[in-house]
Amino acid sequence: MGYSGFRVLTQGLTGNKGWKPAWRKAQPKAQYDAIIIGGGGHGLSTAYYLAKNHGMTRIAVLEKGYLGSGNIGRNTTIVRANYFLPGNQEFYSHSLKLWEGLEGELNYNVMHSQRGLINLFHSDGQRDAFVRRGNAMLSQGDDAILLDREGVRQHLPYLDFEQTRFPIYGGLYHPRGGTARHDAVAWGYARGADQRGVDLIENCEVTGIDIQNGKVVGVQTTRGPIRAKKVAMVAAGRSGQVAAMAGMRLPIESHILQAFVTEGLKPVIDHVVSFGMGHFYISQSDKGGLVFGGDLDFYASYAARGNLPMVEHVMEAGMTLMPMIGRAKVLRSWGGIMDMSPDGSPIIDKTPVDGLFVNCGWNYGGFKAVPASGWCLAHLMATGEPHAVATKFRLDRFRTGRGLMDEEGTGSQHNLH
Amino acid sequence: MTQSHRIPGRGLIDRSQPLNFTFDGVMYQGYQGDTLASALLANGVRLMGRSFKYHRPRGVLTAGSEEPNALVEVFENGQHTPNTRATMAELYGGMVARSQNRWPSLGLDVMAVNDLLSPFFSAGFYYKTFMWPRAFWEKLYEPAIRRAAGLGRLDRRHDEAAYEKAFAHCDLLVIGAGPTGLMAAMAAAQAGADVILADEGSALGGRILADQPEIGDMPGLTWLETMRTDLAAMPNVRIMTRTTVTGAYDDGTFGALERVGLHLADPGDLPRECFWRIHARRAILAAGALERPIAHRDNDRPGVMLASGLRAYVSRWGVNPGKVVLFSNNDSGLATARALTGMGIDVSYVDPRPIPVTEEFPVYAEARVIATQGRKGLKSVDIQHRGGTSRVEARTLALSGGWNPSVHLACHLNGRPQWDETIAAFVPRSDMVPGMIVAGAARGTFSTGACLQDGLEAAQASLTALGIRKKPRLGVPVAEAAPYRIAPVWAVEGDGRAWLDFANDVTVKDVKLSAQEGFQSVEHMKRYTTQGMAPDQGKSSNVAALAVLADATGQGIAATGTTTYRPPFVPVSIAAMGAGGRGTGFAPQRFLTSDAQSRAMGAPMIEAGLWYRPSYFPRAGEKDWRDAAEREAVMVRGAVGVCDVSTLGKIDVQGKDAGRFLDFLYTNTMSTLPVGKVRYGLMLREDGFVMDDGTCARLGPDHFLVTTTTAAAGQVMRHMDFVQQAFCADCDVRTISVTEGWAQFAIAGPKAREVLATLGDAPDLPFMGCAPMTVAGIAGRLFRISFSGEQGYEVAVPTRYGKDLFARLVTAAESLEGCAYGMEALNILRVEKGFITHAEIHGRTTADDVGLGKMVSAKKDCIGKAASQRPGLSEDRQQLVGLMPVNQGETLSAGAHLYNERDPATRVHDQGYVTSVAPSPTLGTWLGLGFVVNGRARHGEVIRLDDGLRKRQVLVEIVDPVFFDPEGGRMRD
Amino acid sequence: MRLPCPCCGSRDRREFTYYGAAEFLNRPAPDAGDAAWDDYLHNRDNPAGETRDLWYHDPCATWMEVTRNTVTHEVLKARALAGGVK
Amino acid sequence: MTDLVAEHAVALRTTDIGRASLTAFDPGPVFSIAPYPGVRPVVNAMPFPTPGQIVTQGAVRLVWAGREQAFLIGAAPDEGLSAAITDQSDGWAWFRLQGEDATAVLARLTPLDLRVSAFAPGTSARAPLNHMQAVILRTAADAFELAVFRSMAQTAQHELVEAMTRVAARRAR
Ligand SMILES: Cc1cc2nc3c(=O)[nH]c(=O)nc-3n(C[C@H](O)[C@H](O)[C@H](O)COP(=O)(O)OP(=O)(O)OC[C@H]3O[C@@H](n4cnc5c(N)ncnc54)[C@H](O)[C@@H]3O)c2cc1C
Ligand SMILES: NC(=O)c1ccc[n+]([C@@H]2O[C@H](COP(=O)([O-])OP(=O)(O)OC[C@H]3O[C@@H](n4cnc5c(N)ncnc54)[C@H](O)[C@@H]3O)[C@@H](O)[C@H]2O)c1
Ligand SMILES: Cc1cc2nc3c(=O)[nH]c(=O)nc-3n(C[C@H](O)[C@H](O)[C@H](O)COP(=O)(O)O)c2cc1C
Ligand SMILES: [Zn+2]
Repeated sequence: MGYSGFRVLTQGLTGNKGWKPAWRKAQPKAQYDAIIIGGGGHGLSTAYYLAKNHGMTRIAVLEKGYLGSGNIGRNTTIVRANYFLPGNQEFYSHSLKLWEGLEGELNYNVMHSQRGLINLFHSDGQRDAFVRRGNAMLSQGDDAILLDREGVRQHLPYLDFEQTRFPIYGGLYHPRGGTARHDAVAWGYARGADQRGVDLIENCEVTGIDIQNGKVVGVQTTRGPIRAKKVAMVAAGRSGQVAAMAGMRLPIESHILQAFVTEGLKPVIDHVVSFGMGHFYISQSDKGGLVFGGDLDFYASYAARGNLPMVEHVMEAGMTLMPMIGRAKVLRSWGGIMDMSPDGSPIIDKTPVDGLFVNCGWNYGGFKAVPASGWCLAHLMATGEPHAVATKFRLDRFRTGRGLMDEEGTGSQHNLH
Repeated sequence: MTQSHRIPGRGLIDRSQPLNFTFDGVMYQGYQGDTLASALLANGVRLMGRSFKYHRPRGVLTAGSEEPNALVEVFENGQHTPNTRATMAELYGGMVARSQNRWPSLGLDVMAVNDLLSPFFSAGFYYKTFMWPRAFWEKLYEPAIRRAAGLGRLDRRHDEAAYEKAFAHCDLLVIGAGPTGLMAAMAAAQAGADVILADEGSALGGRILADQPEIGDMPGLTWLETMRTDLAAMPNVRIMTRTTVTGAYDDGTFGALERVGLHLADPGDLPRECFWRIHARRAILAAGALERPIAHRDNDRPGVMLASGLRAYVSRWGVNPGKVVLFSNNDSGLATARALTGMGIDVSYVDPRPIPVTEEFPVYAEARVIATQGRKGLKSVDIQHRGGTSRVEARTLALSGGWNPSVHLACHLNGRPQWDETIAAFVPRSDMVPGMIVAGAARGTFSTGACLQDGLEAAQASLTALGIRKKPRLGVPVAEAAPYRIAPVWAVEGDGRAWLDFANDVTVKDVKLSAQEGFQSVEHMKRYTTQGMAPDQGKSSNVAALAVLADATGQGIAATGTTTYRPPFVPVSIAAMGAGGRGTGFAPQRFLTSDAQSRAMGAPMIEAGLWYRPSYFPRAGEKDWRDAAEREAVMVRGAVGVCDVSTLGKIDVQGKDAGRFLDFLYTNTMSTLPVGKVRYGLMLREDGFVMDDGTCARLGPDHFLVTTTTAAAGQVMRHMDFVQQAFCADCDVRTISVTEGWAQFAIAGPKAREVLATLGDAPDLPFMGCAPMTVAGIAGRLFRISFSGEQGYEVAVPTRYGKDLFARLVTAAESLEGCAYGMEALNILRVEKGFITHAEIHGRTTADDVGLGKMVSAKKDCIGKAASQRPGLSEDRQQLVGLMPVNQGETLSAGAHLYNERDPATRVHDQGYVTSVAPSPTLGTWLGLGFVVNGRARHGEVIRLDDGLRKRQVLVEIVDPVFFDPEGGRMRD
Repeated sequence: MRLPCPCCGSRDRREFTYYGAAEFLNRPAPDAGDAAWDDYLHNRDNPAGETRDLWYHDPCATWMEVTRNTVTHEVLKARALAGGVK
Repeated sequence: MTDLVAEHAVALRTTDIGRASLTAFDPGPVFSIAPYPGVRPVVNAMPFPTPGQIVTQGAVRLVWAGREQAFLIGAAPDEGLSAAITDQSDGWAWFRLQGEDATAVLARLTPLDLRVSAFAPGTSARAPLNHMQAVILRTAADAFELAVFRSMAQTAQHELVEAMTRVAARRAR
């Protein structure tokens, strides 16, 4: 059923009795044309665009928990197109454009809010690196503005400009950057996919991938075997384990990233702010909580929870940068399982197994990628060719060294991106 | 200040210490021992806040940290703290508190229209609307939503207050000091264990303070006092009151928040809060249980509170609640009704169970509360009973829907509690946190007698695990051991809205709608309705909400399960967990021995690798950095300059295998370096990209000294340790950082030797030579190396002499028309020479990219060599070039991209980018370094520098990166 | 989280730097070929369960291989990469 | 030409706050001794220390200071040791922290278990002092010697004084 303000009114007047489930509780069928392993943002958007852009209907998304239980439901929701290396540039630019039409596309308010992102820099060297980035953004047709210290002060008067350990030299302002409501993105795509006939099957863990003569023929699940000639592994932090079912070793190490939210506050932080020296980024959710995070815990883990050293480091970074938040109280912390790749950039590719596709390596940047990732993986699955904005996300780039996209410049150590 | 609702003589408050305070500008009086909540109640104030979404008038629901309603702003020194729980704020004289999330006042809040619009504000409504027109979201809808949402206001000033962090270690951490925790702590302490007993209350005792049961044939308070004094006297016990254990982490690590100065009118130097990191070999969770309300129509009015909270307000704080209706489905509620009656309170008791009506107070059995009246304060309660429906006047409605064990901390390591039908609650399984035993009410043991027993047993088990054989002396005192019976009632059927989650305004209808719309997993329900996501994290609502969900889906409570419990147990201020980070405390500051003099000379200091380095040394008449830096560069090229280079990492490498070891680390060969010589070295990461560069000096046959860049010093040291321990464990080689032990200064320029001569007899070194030197009487080292392209030396002395040496060098240089030079001049000089820094070796460049491909020795293996031979690291690379404006006067800028002259500035046409620029006084033009696709083959080509951010376009010629003295004659002279 | 340094004993995680899987110890021969080097540098078993990985105790400069569980964070054992006098 | 004048990283002063006392001091010569693999040298007639050990001979101490490394404090090492030796006398700033509350003060800054049962008087440890690396010697139950990188001396001093202030404020209650 369509959503609109009018519907909300009429339903409100009739006791909200008429709302229908946002998606069906589908039961697994014996066979599909395509199976997507993983009901996160990328899996759901892939299914959606397979149906919408490529007219496929017999599609299943298999999710081991509840839809959106993975990183899509636990990220700090920053949406931006501020990459500077070819491959990433065109892809995230495309993604941001899809975001800009997403509410209309999905008839779901994902609360995409282009409130502006400011990346702060604290030395001439950092400034030069951000200028390079900003110019790359412009060359891609995206927006970037260089702010000096006073320019930053106009936007963010509450920062500590006097005493902070790493003085603020300026910032790179990306007005179209912002946030979106994480869960709504998952639910919006789920509802859209469901309306186009996709079966969303929850509590269905894939336990094996069936391969015959180098071709994928189906999967084993906790709810029985399911056949399909095309299978995509879209399991984010669990990619390594799923790929192992197909005998593959991926260039992925799974790490924890924690995030934090404070008690609700009246509006106080209007932008997304990112602190270059302290690995700290923050925005305020529409509910009023300050949502923020920092670096990985830095050790391989599937626990989806972290430890105090990084918690404290993040809080200390917040205190040196914007000491006004000192009296905001953290009400919850959590963690997600990050699929860290050796160059910090993703993989959307075929695999050596015919009909088996892989989408992983999103590190901590895959939320903003959700629309384009689904768009491009669907394209690859349907046409056999990489989409024009995702030609560089190759699995073999590490072996060949061609087209590495190491935005951090930290090299092939998974946890440093 | 009447304290109109205080019961004479009752309560653990000190009536000899009256305290004045204000709430919303009105002056009241309370007593030492009060909380803000108890003091307000004692003054007859029930309205303390407004609800989150509907702005419903709300009063206090609980007497603890789980309070969902009574959140206020408290002012200290004019700076306010939002979302302070009135139930936890201990009263002090002069306290200033104010209600929040209302406008213009608590009594009249215009946002309360939301309450009337509630049919349209059902769960998740915002996902379905506000989509059109698109542009209205950021401009109209979102700002409006943001203003309406949120609770308190954050003070926009910096938080300047003091906070603290500390570590503690113990054998046994006991969390909670109720009967269970007290027994456990005493028993373990008697056996000799190091015990920390932490309780978030201001006093030990837990429920004893409110329930005041008999323990060991004496009043519970007397028993408590004995325990307290005995524990306080034991050297192996640390009592931490006002300390909430906020999180359980791996391997016995706990976070805990101590409220240190918050309860004092004048805390002096005390921090507001201290965040503890406690490491405990074992832990006992004796955190008690939290009572839960029952959902029924309008169960959220000021005057509605939990029965346990009411009991505490009456007995601990002497609050007179007026006429009470107590609605309970379990024996503890009934016990509370009896206790209240015993204290002279007028109680009517409502219970859905068919209980006998043989009490001293009116009992409505098989009855339920179905509605309430009184918008800003409860007036009456509608009770449906066997005989029909009665409206009963009441000032307080107490609810007891049963008890939820405080399992939170036990679940922080991903453990899931289990449903226990007999107490209708979730209980922990054992060892959900390795090493932690859950005891007492926290595991569903509800009688005081059983709790005492459980505490002792938990201690005994912990002692065994600790390997402590000594036995505790104490036995279990006798105490009440009544059974606990409950007939679950989660929500009373009926029209209207019945609140589950007070803090986020989630009603029974919302949960049902969630199920109707397919959000049926408990996690989906939570997220769709926001139930349990408020500051109280659903402490009093989660179980009822999932029970309502289980009912709607037919799944049953056990199968529905709980959501995930996560730290912190109570909200913790960012300032406490980030204590020490404020201002410069975020990272250590490193100061050069020349620091004071540089600052005295007016140099602005910039930070690099935690060090502070002088940017330039301004002289009279110089209008900006450029004037100064260019003058300094000119002086270096024309006379002499001195510069503190002590920040470079210095690593001492010794052993007979040192040369071989360095050959493996560096791309080039160091083992062939003669003693007394220095060689430039390049180090790769194992993935084939450049890690760092520096020099390597051979001080003796088995003794090298290598330098690293300032920023990479730590990384290189760790890398060397790895390579040595992982691959060269048997080699005779030892490395140690000597960065801090030497102050080192560059002396550069044609008059460098003259400056050197002022320090004593300098050895006559060839270019790239090194030797010991007595520097003004002190044993030092001399290196003939140059980062400026001039004749250059670096002279090193033990750090303690650095300050004096710098002063002397500056004097000597100045007397020879030279100067001290800073980072800006250093940059000019090195750009003129095409020397690279981390602007060029930024982690994505190969040796060949920066023109040093030949330095990768073909004769030997080294770290990174194999991977550097990947095809992608040599094909079509962007290579280091020099860039010179075609029109001399034009300014270059770093970060600009490069395009062929007629191509648009779009990605597909990108040819490269600029990494470093400098105005060259020597060559009279700006110079740039950058990377261009196949750049080395394109010298002489004109290309466009495009800095769109700065709206700058400059035609530049691609040239060799060495702009000045390409033969290097000046350095060698 | 705590880790047992073979030199210093049990210490808080904040004292350590993590590097990666213990595979980093199995450095291929220089001419082992691109597949071997690719595997060494990039590809990982990345187990959900018991794993071995490399940590550095910054205070004392010991590199060690830790056997631990990536799901529970339980630390099973640790050994110094290099022996010798401690 | 006069000889260069030495200056300490921070003034060699004592600061008393509450029941803790902080003194910046000069320990005299400090040499790092790192024996080559498989060797266990005797240094100035003292056995090479095991982790955490402090070997004392008169005014000279041989202090375990890291993996396969010790600091010889108070004297220069004898010739001919099969070990890598560097002069570390200038690399570190040294503080003595003592008094009834010394342990409480240190517990604000180091994650090290400071209970006497875990860190006995007469032993050494390498551990962080807040964000700095430190060498920590426990000379008595209530006395420590701390060494941090010389360039960080001011930060260390500032943070120790801050911790002393907070601990003293609690005492005052
Ligand atoms: C704390 C945090 C902050 C972040 N911040 C940002 C940010 O600000 N901006 C940004 O762009 N990105 C951010 N990210 C990254 C982003 O969230 C992820 O990159 C992205 O969500 C990953 O893609 P996904 O949504 O498909 O993953 P997920 O939501 O994790 O989806 C993968 C799904 O696969 C399922 N699955 C796994 N194995 C199996 C199996 N065997 N069978 C069936 N199903 C299986 C999982 O249960 C899961 O639901 C952040 C991540 C975290 C954790
Ligand atoms: N009759 C009933 O149905 C019923 C139900 C529940 C409790 N009780 C009574 O309550 C008492 C329970 O004894 P108990 O000792 O198990 O619990 P308790 O409630 O007496 O004490 C628990 C203590 O733990 C503290 N605490 C909770 N979480 C904490 C944290 N994270 N950090 C620090 N402190 C924390 C609380 O402040 C409290 O003081 C008994 O007397 C029992 O009879 C009775
Ligand atoms: C952007 C964002 C905002 C959040 N805001 C809240 C919040 O206000 N209250 C809350 O309890 N949790 C909040 N959470 C955290 C979730 O409750 C939850 O912890 C997270 O989705 C991870 O799921 P898990 O804890 O169930 O594993 C938020 C999460 C995200 C990603
Ligand atoms: Zn160690």
